[in-house]
Amino acid sequence: MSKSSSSVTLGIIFGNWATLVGVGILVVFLVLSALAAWPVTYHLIARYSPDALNFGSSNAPPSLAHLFGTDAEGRDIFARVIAALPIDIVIPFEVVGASVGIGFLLGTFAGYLGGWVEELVLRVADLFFAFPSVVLALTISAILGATDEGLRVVFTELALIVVGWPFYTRLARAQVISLKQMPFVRAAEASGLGKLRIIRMHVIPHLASVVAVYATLDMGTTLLLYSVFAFFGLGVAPPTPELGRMVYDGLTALPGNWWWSFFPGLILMILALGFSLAGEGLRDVFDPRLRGQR
Amino acid sequence: MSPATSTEDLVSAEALSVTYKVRTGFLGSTHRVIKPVDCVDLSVRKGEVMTVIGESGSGKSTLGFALLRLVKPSAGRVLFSGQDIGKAKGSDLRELRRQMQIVFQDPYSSLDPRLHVKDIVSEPLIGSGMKDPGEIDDRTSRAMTMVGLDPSAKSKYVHEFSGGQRQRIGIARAIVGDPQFVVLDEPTSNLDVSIQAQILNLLMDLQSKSGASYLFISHNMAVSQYVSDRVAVMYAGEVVERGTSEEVIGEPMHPYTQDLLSCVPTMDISRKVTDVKITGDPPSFADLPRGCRYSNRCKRAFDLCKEKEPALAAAGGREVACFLYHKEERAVAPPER
Amino acid sequence: MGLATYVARRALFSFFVIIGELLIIFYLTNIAAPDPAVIWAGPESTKAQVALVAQMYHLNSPWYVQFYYYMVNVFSGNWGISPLYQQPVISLIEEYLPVTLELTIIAFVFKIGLEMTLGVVSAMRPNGAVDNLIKVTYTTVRSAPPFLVALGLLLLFSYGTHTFPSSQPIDPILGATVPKFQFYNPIAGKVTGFWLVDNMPILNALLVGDWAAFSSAVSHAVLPVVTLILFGFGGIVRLVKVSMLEVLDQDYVRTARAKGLRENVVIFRHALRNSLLPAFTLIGLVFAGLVTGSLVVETIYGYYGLGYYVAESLLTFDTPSLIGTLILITVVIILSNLVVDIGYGFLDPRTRVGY
Amino acid sequence: MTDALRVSDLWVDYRTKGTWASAVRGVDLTVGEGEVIGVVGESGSGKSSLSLAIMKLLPANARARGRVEILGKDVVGLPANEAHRYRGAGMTMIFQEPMTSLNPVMRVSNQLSEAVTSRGEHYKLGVFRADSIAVPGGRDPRFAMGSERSVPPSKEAVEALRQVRISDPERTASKYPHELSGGERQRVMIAMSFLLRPRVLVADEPTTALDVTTQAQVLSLLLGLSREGTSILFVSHDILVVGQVARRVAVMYAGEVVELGPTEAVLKNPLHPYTKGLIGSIPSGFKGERRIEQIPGSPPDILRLPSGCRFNPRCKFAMERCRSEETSLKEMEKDHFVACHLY
Repeated sequence: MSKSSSSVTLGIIFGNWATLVGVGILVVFLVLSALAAWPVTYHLIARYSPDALNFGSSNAPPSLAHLFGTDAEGRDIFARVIAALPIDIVIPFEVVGASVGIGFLLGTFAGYLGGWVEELVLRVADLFFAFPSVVLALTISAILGATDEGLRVVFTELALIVVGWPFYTRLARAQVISLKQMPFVRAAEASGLGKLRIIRMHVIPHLASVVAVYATLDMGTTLLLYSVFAFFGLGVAPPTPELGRMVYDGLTALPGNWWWSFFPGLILMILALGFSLAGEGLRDVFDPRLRGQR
Repeated sequence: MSPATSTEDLVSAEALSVTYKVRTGFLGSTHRVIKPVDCVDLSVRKGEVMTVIGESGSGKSTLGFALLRLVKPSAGRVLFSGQDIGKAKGSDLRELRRQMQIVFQDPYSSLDPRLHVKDIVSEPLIGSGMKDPGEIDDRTSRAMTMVGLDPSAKSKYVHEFSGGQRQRIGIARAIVGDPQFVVLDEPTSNLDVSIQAQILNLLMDLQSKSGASYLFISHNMAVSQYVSDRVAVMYAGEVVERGTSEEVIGEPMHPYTQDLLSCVPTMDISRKVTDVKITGDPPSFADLPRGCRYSNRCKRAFDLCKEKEPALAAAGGREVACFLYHKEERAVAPPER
Repeated sequence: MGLATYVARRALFSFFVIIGELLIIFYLTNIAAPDPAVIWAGPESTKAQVALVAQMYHLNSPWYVQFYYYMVNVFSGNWGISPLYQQPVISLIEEYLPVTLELTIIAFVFKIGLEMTLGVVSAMRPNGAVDNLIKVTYTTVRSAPPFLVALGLLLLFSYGTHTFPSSQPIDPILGATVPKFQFYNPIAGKVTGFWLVDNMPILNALLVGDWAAFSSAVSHAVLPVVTLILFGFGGIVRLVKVSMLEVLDQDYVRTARAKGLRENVVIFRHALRNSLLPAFTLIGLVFAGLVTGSLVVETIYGYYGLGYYVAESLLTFDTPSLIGTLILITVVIILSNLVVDIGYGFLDPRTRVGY
Repeated sequence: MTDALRVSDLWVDYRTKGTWASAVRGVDLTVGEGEVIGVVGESGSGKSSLSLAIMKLLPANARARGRVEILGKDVVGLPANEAHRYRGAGMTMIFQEPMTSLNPVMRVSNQLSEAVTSRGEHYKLGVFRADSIAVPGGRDPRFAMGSERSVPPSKEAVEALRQVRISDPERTASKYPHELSGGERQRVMIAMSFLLRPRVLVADEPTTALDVTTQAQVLSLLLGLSREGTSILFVSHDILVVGQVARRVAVMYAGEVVELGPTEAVLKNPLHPYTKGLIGSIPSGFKGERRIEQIPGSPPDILRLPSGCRFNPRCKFAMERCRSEETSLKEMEKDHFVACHLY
């Protein structure tokens, strides 16, 4: 095998290490966001409180004292990034969790029961698929959020779920349809097992692994998508810090104080990368068709 | 041949039809209905092995599925010991399911890769409502022993077994509940010849010991001849000839059966199948010829064959659907296709 | 026959999609909202403005009367007045749509071409150095939020090296002097312009032959286009690579080799088309993604197109503009999906005729 | 009779789990001009690897060692980018699955015309002159990407379809493969061989996926091809099918040829216990007349081959010597070879 050593190294790193890195990133960020509830965290890690105004050191570029620099009010951006983590991490879990829940349930039953139930669910899902989902969600969120700033983030999540569930419905249904044709499911039917039992014993275990892969990958996408919502002011209400909004607010300071926007964006990227690498790793485990040839 | 057979029907299909919708047109924009099983009458007697012989697309597997209520017939009904299986519900249906089992062709896709062998084999027991774990375990072990598997392997996963052993697992699942009727859907066609021999011998032993009725679905003449008491030959969704194995395979009457048999290579290599002049391919359900469905390939077809469809009727000790043996009056009503 | 049936069914379905969307929006704006008039007038409006708006949209009438006027207005092209711009939404769309259409189509063409090429290149030597490099690149890039890529490019090439300008579709001084493209229209029987074309900065400059304006428009478009290409980058690369590897393993590729065809003939005539086919199913999604991406990209680069307009409307809760652009984008995406599906039907004979 | 194909000491190894495992172990085989030779074996016997190695179509994780000569030229040592000169008019192949062996997005006529073009190029080159480098760049507008236009099928293509007894060959030529039945597709593959007029045809289970009535037609077409001078290596798991077409039969087990001889001799008087078992396993007679023999156990995994004779764990005649000492082919009767310690 005449492969150059560097490419083999890259291959190895990307084979197993990628998954490890992804999971590592997620663990670090989850721990950080869990710790963000206590003020002591900021003193230990960032050495500043996210809300402490310090006009003496405003607009400071990144340095050892302020890793990510400071904003116009002299607030430490690193501390504010940590403070923004909990909300940015929890939202993908909530949105994807709800979408998966709805989609899994509807898709499984639609696929297994067939008939008019399937027809109805499919038509509705198709309808949602034909919408430009992100623009629709942005519009819904903006219309609902126009009146109540405090509820904006809830509306945004709802909007993301509204456009998120049809994918899982179709995924689950397609999987169930192909499983239904599998002789082992036929055999279970011939054995007199009830529909619910067949779904539980034969369908859900197969489905769960596939859905897990897509859900993990989707979390990264949802994180990025939510950051776009936040970017347009449709996230949590200020003064709670929020990565996407921090990027937007920083745009006014370009090109001088580039670090206002840059670091929150970078952190979002690393987090999304974590979800993506972990998802790819899962895919390798569960999807033999793609195994080893990413 | 086999003395254990009686003349009493265990399972019978009466005017059974199955239809499917298939998508056609640009990106599947329209539907078309095909009928892989078209008004078939068939009965399996107590304690016999009945074989349905047919080439791909003859509807033989669909027929087997319909007999077990795994696909819904569009017309006709299936009786099991006189009971209409389409009407059974609740505990009646569970009891029926226990009595009727199936072995599939593909020993890979027919066993759930995520389950232990014992969970696969015991499925029909659980399906029939058995609750006692001790009894389930006992009967699972017994079924595994009967098919030649070591019961100590019951906590393994199926991927640890070879193709032949997997097929034994599939057979163990089918016989674990002592069914009276088993459908075997080409159980050896994915296996090597030496493994096929093992499985055929096993099946024949199990059948003679249990006295159950088997419906064997096959495209292989030698295998069919070897296992069956009676044979039904299917062509394009219809039974064209039916009788004892000696009659139908020994002295075929329907031109299709004759042609089919003449194409089978045997140990006698001086008899060349390459000399057989058969034209055309098996028909597709979407495009059936008028009249007798074999008329477009039949060397002996005459005018009537291309106009009317012959009905299955007694001739030469068996039943044949061919105008060579009975004339016009035996034609079925003009097909509504 | 097959194609006509198919298009008719799709048209009917598309109609339901739009009705469904209108219902959702109507419910949100006129029924669920605590104060519909404020929604339509914008949160910054005065009491008098709100009252005027309530009268204009019949908001004091029963819901079915509101619904009647809402539907009539939508289908007669009366899409309301933007509280932010104080102009009819439809005329704003007329102004902004061509700019974005041009930008996204350019990005789309380059993106599809680039991703497909990289996918094929990756498949030639799976797990080789090039493949791994491509893999690392797209995994990283697609994890970047679109504004980060835009920001990075802006800092590097605009503020850093001053290679490309940082805002607007064209240098405003040049932009004011470029004539609009006109041609003899045989239907109207006179020389006219064509709104879609003469509002596209690059195409218009090209057609009227103004090279200064053309090069200015092109250099203004470079960074937005690159950002759009990198937005969600890699999906097609991966799909093409996987399907290429699968196709190369197929019997018909072996048949082609067994025929004695040279390797490049085998790849380009037999393997390529089949392995690009699955990617076509993603093309509609890619286009929809670019439209979304244009919101962020145009905001950051100050590229005054539809995306910029939508972003402004989002930030100021300009409801009539949002609804108008949503309907428009829905129509554009439905049409593009239809084109993609019909195209796919022609590329893959297996989907064409049923037997 | 000169040898069209000569395989000598051919090994095929696959890279699995970091080691090389051999699927074909030192096979020697010759096929005379216009001769049909059958290779019989069960799954895992190495018969498919043998055919792919002859065609130089092994997958990327496999390698071949030894010699495969087509009319005296070795192809095993050939660089990959020169192999195409030996395929086509030199040697070609038919696969088991007719459903997947034709390109789904190309019309049948164009796939057939390619064979004509390929043959033309080979003839221009002088087929086995590896020194002629210049390959004419025949650019045929029919094959440009995306322009799968319905050009009238070439006369030669239509003629070939008629030769393989396809009814209405003009219409069939302008169809796409998915519009044909399995039997029709396999006949198109054979029509392709008629157009290429190859010296050697490797047919890997060409009738396994077909119905018996179609199988009979395909077998007779293959015999027709051999009468025109093509040597055929007919690979199958079914010794009875092989018996219909082959003059000689090679029986493979665990990557080795264990018996080789004239078809009639091997069928009527099998020598190797494996061949005997294989023939005994074939069901015959009516129910209850006779019980078929069965070979116990299953074929070995190439990663864990038994020592000595590879068949010894399943053989009822196995002796001490069989477990330790490997076997080699011995000529027992004229042209009838067997690799067994019993003889």
